[in-house]
Amino acid sequence: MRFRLMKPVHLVSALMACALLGGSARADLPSDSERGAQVATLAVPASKHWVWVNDFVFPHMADGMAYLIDGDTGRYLGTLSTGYSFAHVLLSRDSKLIYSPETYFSRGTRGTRTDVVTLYDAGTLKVAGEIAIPPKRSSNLPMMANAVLTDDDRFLLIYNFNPAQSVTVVDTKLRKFVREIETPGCALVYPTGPRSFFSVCGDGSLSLVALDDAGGAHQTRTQPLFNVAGDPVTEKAVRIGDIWYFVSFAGRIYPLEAGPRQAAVKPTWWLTSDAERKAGWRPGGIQQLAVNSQGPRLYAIMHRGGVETHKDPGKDVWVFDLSTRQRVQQFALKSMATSIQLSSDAHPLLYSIFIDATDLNIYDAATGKLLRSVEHVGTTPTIMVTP
Amino acid sequence: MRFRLMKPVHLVSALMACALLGGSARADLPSDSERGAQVATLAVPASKHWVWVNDFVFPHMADGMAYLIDGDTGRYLGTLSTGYSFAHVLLSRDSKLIYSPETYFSRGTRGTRTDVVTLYDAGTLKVAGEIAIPPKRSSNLPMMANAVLTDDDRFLLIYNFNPAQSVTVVDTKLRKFVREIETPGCALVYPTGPRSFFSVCGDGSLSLVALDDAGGAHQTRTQPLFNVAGDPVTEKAVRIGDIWYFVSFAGRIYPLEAGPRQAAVKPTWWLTSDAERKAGWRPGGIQQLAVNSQGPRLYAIMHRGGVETHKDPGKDVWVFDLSTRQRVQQFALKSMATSIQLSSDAHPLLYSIFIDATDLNIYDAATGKLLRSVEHVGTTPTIMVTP
Amino acid sequence: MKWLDALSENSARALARRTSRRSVLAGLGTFLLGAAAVPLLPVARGADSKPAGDASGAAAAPGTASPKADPGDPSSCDYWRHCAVDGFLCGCCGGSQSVCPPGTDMSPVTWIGTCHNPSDGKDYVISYNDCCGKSACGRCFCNRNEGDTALFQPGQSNDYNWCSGNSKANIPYHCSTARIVGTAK
Amino acid sequence: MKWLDALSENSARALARRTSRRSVLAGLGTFLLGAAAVPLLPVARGADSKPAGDASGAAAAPGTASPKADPGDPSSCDYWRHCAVDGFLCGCCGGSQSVCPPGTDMSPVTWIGTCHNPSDGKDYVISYNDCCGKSACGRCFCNRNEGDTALFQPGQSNDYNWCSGNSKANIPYHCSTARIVGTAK
Repeated sequence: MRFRLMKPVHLVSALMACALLGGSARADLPSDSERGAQVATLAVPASKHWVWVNDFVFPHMADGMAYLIDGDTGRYLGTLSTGYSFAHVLLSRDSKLIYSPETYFSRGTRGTRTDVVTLYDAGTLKVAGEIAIPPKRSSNLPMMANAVLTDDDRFLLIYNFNPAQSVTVVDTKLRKFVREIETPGCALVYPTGPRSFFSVCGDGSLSLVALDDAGGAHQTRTQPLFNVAGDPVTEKAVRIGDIWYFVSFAGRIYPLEAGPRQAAVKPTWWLTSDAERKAGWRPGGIQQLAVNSQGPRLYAIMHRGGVETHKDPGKDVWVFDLSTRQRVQQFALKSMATSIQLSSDAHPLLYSIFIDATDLNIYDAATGKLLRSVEHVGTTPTIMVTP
Repeated sequence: MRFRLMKPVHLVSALMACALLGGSARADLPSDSERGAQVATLAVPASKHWVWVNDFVFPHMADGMAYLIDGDTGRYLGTLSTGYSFAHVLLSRDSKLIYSPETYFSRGTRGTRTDVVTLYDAGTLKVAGEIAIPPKRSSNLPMMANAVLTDDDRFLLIYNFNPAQSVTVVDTKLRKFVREIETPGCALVYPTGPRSFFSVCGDGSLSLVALDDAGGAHQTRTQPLFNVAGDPVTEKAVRIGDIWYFVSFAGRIYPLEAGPRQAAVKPTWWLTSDAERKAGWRPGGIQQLAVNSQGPRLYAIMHRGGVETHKDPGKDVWVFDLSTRQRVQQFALKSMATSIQLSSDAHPLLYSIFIDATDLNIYDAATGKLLRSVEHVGTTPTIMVTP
Repeated sequence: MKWLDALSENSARALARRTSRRSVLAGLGTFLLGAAAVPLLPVARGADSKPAGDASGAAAAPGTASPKADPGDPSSCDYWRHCAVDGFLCGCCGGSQSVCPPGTDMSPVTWIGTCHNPSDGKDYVISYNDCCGKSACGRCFCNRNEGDTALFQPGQSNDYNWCSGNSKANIPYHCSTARIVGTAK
Repeated sequence: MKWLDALSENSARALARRTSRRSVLAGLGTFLLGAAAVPLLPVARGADSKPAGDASGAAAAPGTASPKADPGDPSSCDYWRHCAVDGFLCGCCGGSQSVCPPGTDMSPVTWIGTCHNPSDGKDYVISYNDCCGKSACGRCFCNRNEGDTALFQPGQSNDYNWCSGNSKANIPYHCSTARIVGTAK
């Protein structure tokens, strides 16, 4: 349907067309350019059925990205460019801001390293602010526990590894770096309340940290609560209320009830029966568990394989009722997945993605029915974040 | 062949092993760590059979790269990380340095733009220096004429487009930016001698520039030498001595004899016969021509298609004797190619690569026989540079 | 480049094209350049961009005109306005055929084509303003090299990245729009 | 991620593994960490790196010992020293199993495995020093998750990028070596 190119001689007519625009356009389609440049904006608050797909772009880690998709329509809504060794974005509870811990080098992959928390306006996806932080944020296979907000959104906590271990505390109200909390031997960050979190230590104990208004920290070290030999737990815990659900490589659930100053493991249970374990069924993937407080339900990516496959993708999802600890549903995904996530509403969507395939699949979480697939979402999508 | 992991208890024995290393190692394989860290270096001057494959990494342009391959062995020798919208490296005639015009942003894909020429030591591939230049270098599908060295290597010339057109002049001896030469309406840079170059203007004329020791410029504008309507010439010219061989979209060769102050087109000739043109044969690709002064020979990537396919890849290579203008050879490549390059020695290798496949294929240029393929060279390889 | 695979209509042939940047700018574009890149036409309005906040959320929805008057799928390479486009279609990237995706800036420098609207039978002047400031969108690549020529004629070469030359729309190219300037009489 | 495709031995299963960073560090590694990342062992020599210029060009050639004493292809994932490696093999990137590619810096922090040399029947302590400072090499990815555990135990998790914690070997990870420390008696 392409017309011949305008030759220079056509310039005149173009100029005329433009000059006469007001008049000549009456019966025509309206001019876009008359309205000047336009840039789309997003509804605030975001729909509960929107999902952020985070991408650490493994072959070109300097160019991390995040993509926003509408689960109800499959529409691609927007992009963030998020720098080197990107983990994931964090969404403020008031829906107005997106926090993104980012790392940059003055010469792309060399030179001076600068770590920042970039604040993006949730409605415009423009940079709304930038907070300088110590250039220490951990570079690892992305985990939700790389960075978290306290339950009151006052503090942003970022796990550091250089390889000394610590936690960077950012005051989101003052928009400034507050302090660094040394957590020798303990990794990652899991919030436990308005002003508290814990890290998990190498011996299976927890470092419980309570923060005051100034970001001051009171640290408590628990007894070992997790088995580190034998069948250790993964970092890929999910949370409902006061309970963090950790899962072991073999598929044993450790419900951890944790607060500012104490923590205890509730009775454990298995995702699998003895027979299923014998048959090699175990959870796997990068974001292998997802929860929704309705029910409440826990979803797990399952596959068959040895202990060395504990991070491998799976094609099956098993669904558990957390109140009865019973499996209530099983279904096969459209394709292999390394990550799943649920929307947080009463009629949740389930999202699945595979790090080496870039189609986002969207399911009715209640039935496992595939609703739609969104093609070409990124390069190496890792973990997903929902409002 | 994997042994069990060392458990903490093994730490002791490991320490012992290390302590006893001198003694215990006598009959054993030598310790690498005893020698401390080691980093490979490259022979200087480089072999004439080495080739630099430049990659602008289209899906993640902030992470441009260049790869050095040994054509005789297929061995991958080294990597450069070269920033946003990378075009290509330039090799100094004394074989000691590699020049790389690079662009960086303070925040990866946003923030303050910084353009530099990075100097890499040819033996260590370490940064040997950096020269700040105006943040204007053109971002376009990479061309050899994006940046060139004058024949005496004294000045590095870089084409700017923002979208005003100019040429940045860098003094390689003083390692500093000297000046910017305005070239309104004229694009790219083609050296014509120790201290001169030309740009090609939109009307088919040339802007001839002669430089003095201080980088001062004397500009001469020629009459239109090239046909801009009808069958225009591409930017993908190749050079032997004083002659630049330009090729038109349809495959007509325009031998341009150019010096500091004058230029003339020698009698033109065709890569194709009337019958072949009627059959749709034409050159195509990103780096569609290659020359070797022995013979002298010109190689062209050929395919069949309409004028709109003038940048499409091809699977056939046609070889011409530049002294007789006769085609002396034809052969099929192992696979589709967007770029070819020749080594500069008397027994040249021919390299071919395709922007959407990352295997570098290496042929005996005299026979067209495939010698070897090197897998997984980059993401979107564009143009190749040989010593 | 996974996204390339699915974009290919006739694979190999299409590949070189896919690597091209920027589509054909008519003589008008040359004029813009001649004028030291100070755009003088409605397309120049890209320059005095309102703050992104001003753009309504609805702007993200394709086509404001009725589907009947503005037929076709703006996220398809076949959409009538795309007759001279070269790049990722903003309609697949969070924008639309006339609006940039959230958080990007519209380049004030643009190239222009003349496209035929099959529904009203009129020819329209279309400006293909780039949206800039984020890494490549990577979706819905659309390109044709008809009429494309060498970098010597920037106004008619699709190998340039037009996200250049102003502080807001810096070099990182994200996607391309296809905005109606007016009818071409 | 083209390079992934060819690296796949059992495709899907292998894929998650390919995304892992860093292989198993023995208790020794934990010790290094405990010591505030001041390496105390021969592997620490990575810290006092000679200027790259000192390394002989020959260093780029695989294996200095006779092929008989040090059997196998250093650019193969099956090579005996790679029993605990996780990353791009430097032998495919311009270095070797014991030498970093030109222009990179060897990370002084490292993880260690014990590998069995089939030719002399001895077990060797192998340190998998990373080479850092350029974008990923992207060739000859080799990884096993046997013995891998969570990030809670850095010394035994292969999901960390170990190109960290010193000014020379900054975070950009390029490839991994497999260097002999000595025999494990």
